[in-house]
Amino acid sequence: MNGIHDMGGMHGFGPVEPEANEPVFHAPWEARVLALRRAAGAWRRWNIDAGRHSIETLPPADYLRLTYYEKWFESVIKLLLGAGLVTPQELASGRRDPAVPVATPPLTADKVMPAILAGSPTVRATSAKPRFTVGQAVRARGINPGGHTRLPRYVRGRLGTIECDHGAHVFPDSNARFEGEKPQFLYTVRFAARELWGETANPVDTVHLDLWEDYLDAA
Amino acid sequence: MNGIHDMGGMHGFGPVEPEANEPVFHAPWEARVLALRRAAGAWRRWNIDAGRHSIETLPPADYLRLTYYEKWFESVIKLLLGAGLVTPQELASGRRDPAVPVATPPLTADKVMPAILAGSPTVRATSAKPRFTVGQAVRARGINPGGHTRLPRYVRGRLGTIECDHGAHVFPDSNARFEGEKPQFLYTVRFAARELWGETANPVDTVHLDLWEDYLDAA
Amino acid sequence: MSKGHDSDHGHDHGQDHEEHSALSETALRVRALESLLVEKGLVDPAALDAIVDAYQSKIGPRNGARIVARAWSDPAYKAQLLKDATSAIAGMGYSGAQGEHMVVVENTPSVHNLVVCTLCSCYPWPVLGLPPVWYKSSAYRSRAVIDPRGVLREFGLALPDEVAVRVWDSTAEIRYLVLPERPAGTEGMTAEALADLVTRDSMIGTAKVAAP
Amino acid sequence: MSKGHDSDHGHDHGQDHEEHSALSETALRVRALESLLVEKGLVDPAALDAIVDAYQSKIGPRNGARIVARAWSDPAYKAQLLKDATSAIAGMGYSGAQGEHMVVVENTPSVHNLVVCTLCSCYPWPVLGLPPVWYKSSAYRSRAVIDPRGVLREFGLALPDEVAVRVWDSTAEIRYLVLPERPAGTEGMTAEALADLVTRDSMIGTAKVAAP
Repeated sequence: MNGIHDMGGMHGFGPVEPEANEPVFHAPWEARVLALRRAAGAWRRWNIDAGRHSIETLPPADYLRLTYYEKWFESVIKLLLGAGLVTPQELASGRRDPAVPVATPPLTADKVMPAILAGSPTVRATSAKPRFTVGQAVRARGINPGGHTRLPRYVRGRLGTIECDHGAHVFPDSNARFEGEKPQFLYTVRFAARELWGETANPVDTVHLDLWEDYLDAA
Repeated sequence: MNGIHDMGGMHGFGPVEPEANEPVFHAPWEARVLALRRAAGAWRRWNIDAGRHSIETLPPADYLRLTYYEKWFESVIKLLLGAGLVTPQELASGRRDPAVPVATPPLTADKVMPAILAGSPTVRATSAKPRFTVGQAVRARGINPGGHTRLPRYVRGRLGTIECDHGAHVFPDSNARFEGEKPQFLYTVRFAARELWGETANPVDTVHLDLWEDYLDAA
Repeated sequence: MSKGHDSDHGHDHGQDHEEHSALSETALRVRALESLLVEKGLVDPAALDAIVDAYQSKIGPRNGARIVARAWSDPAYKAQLLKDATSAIAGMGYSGAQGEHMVVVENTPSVHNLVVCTLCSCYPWPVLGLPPVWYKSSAYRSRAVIDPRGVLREFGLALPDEVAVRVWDSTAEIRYLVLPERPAGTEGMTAEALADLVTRDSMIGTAKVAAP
Repeated sequence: MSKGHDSDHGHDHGQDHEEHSALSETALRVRALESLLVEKGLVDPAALDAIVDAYQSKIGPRNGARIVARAWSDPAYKAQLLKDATSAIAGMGYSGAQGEHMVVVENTPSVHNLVVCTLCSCYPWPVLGLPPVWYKSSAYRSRAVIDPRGVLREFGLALPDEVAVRVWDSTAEIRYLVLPERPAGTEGMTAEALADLVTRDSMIGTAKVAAP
């Protein structure tokens, strides 16, 4: 979707404001949101792409107004409700529906570090051959999917060069819709800053994006 | 600027929600904001393009959150302060600085309807010849000006056809910066919906924009 | 349909509501600014009243409806309107602010026109008055150019694929008025009676004119 | 520099503040959700504590600094790191969530690398921990790709025009770590001492590593 989250190249957000000696969390609840999202994710009722899409589909005014962990919190509620793990009634009352049996959490404390260290790799074995080769000229497609996509608007229609082949990776557009991983080749594509932004950009500067085959045409 | 106001083609704002029997104003203060902006504008200390830019440069979260007349109100305050017609101290206290002489309003009640009916035409006589002719193929430039511009992002880099020549009009990009009207030819340019949005668009649909010469290249 | 105007979503986890937030505080601030500008002699309160009155009672979609009705009734006027809308509309007494340069686009059985301003909310004030809230909404501004048929469906207008949708994005000071199709069953009606049929939305392009 | 974190702008005419709004109400809501999920047996509170502890005390930019220091000290390791960062980093004990597929990009006198995620806030957690607020801000996400040199100047880093700026927009599950230039005057320092010089920002690309 051409959502508010797709903000590469926008103006008007003001200066970047680093915070000296920034703590990892600014309040204990932020840490709990991080942990809740991760622990609830262990039920595998959604995937990382669906999780991102649930943030992207927050009302745009909220997306800009809420803090990062506030967005995560709103998103995890949407995900829990969408997956049926929690009912609206339970959320409103704060109490378990007694008709639903108490579950057993899949993620226990002893499994936390192993799960973090294992992660969730997205590379997949494939017998397919890559459509593009390193050095090849490609054009990012001028598509405007209404659902989740990782092709930012600022490169659509622009000419780039294949810089690296990362093998086949889970395709976020289908995965976010729970329509399967549909792994396909992922490439780092190099774009000249001038191709993206016009003649006022520095001629030696480049922007590099990781793009799937379905986002690209041979140029 | 690639601001939050440049929302053509975005997803995520939900359905359009018409209001049955909508009143002209939803509250008396909305009418007063409209009138204040118009009456203060009669001082000619800013122009319509600078006025638009003052709205576009509101913080993006506010731009989405505030109502139309709330934005106008925040904008007129910026314009009044920027023009020096009101000082920050006066705004804070709500009282006139007694050191500043009382002015005489340029717009009186008797002049209101004549001023509305006259408007502010933007066409300008020119001895220049138009660079493009009706029917000619043109490409909207891939520029990203940081200041005010009326070239939406969704047509940049796209191929269109000159449909109408409107003569020379005030150029908003320079006018908004108080750098002069720099009139130049303005054209209606027709773009196929498929050129803008990809193959899923209806093949007979078109989008038409009024674009100045500095926004266009011969294709 | 008026959900966007309720004040039942608070600021905290609000929907993307666009109107009527913090109404009373804003009203107070507006009053304070007006008072300051009047005290400084920058604005004349009677001029403010006159501006409000102009848009509250004088300038509205009835103007556009009269243009449309005359164009339906008078082929020569219609030809002039489509050739030089600004002068044809001025000839009916409508001109000026936010309608200095007018273009009229005609709906036909094979072409449907829709007007939007994606960058702000440009609108032909002399003929339609001030724009409705939905026209100024992020939803309309964002979607009219990428999904005009979806927007029209929400307005109850499902167009066949073969009807060309022409969207007019008002990026300059040209203002667009849609000349809707004259409905069947209106033969012999007076221009005044025809004008009663013409809705604001039909002149923006989000509706057709219904038969009487 | 920490203006973005003050709570002195209210919701009413706030700046585009991004952090710490409505803190106490949110804290209460988070507590209620945790309590509900624990009651339902969906999450284990001890697992929550372990997750918080992992990112609070175990996983942070010190990990990345050790990688950088070793690459500076050990040419064979550096070569491996630039060729297959995922395995070279795993060899140091860092791997997993949000760093499953790593790429290391090297700064040189003629090339400066900068990492961003315009679409959300992807960041190499195993080597840098959780991202700072500025990295997640709309300002950084929007500007890093269109105005990287302006962003770098705000960080105090003015690069000559002839130095190529390479921006890495993390649009997939590849995560990027910048290998900064080893500063002068560090000859003979131990890897541990070198790691003390390496800042988080230098591994994102918004800073160079200062000489000791």
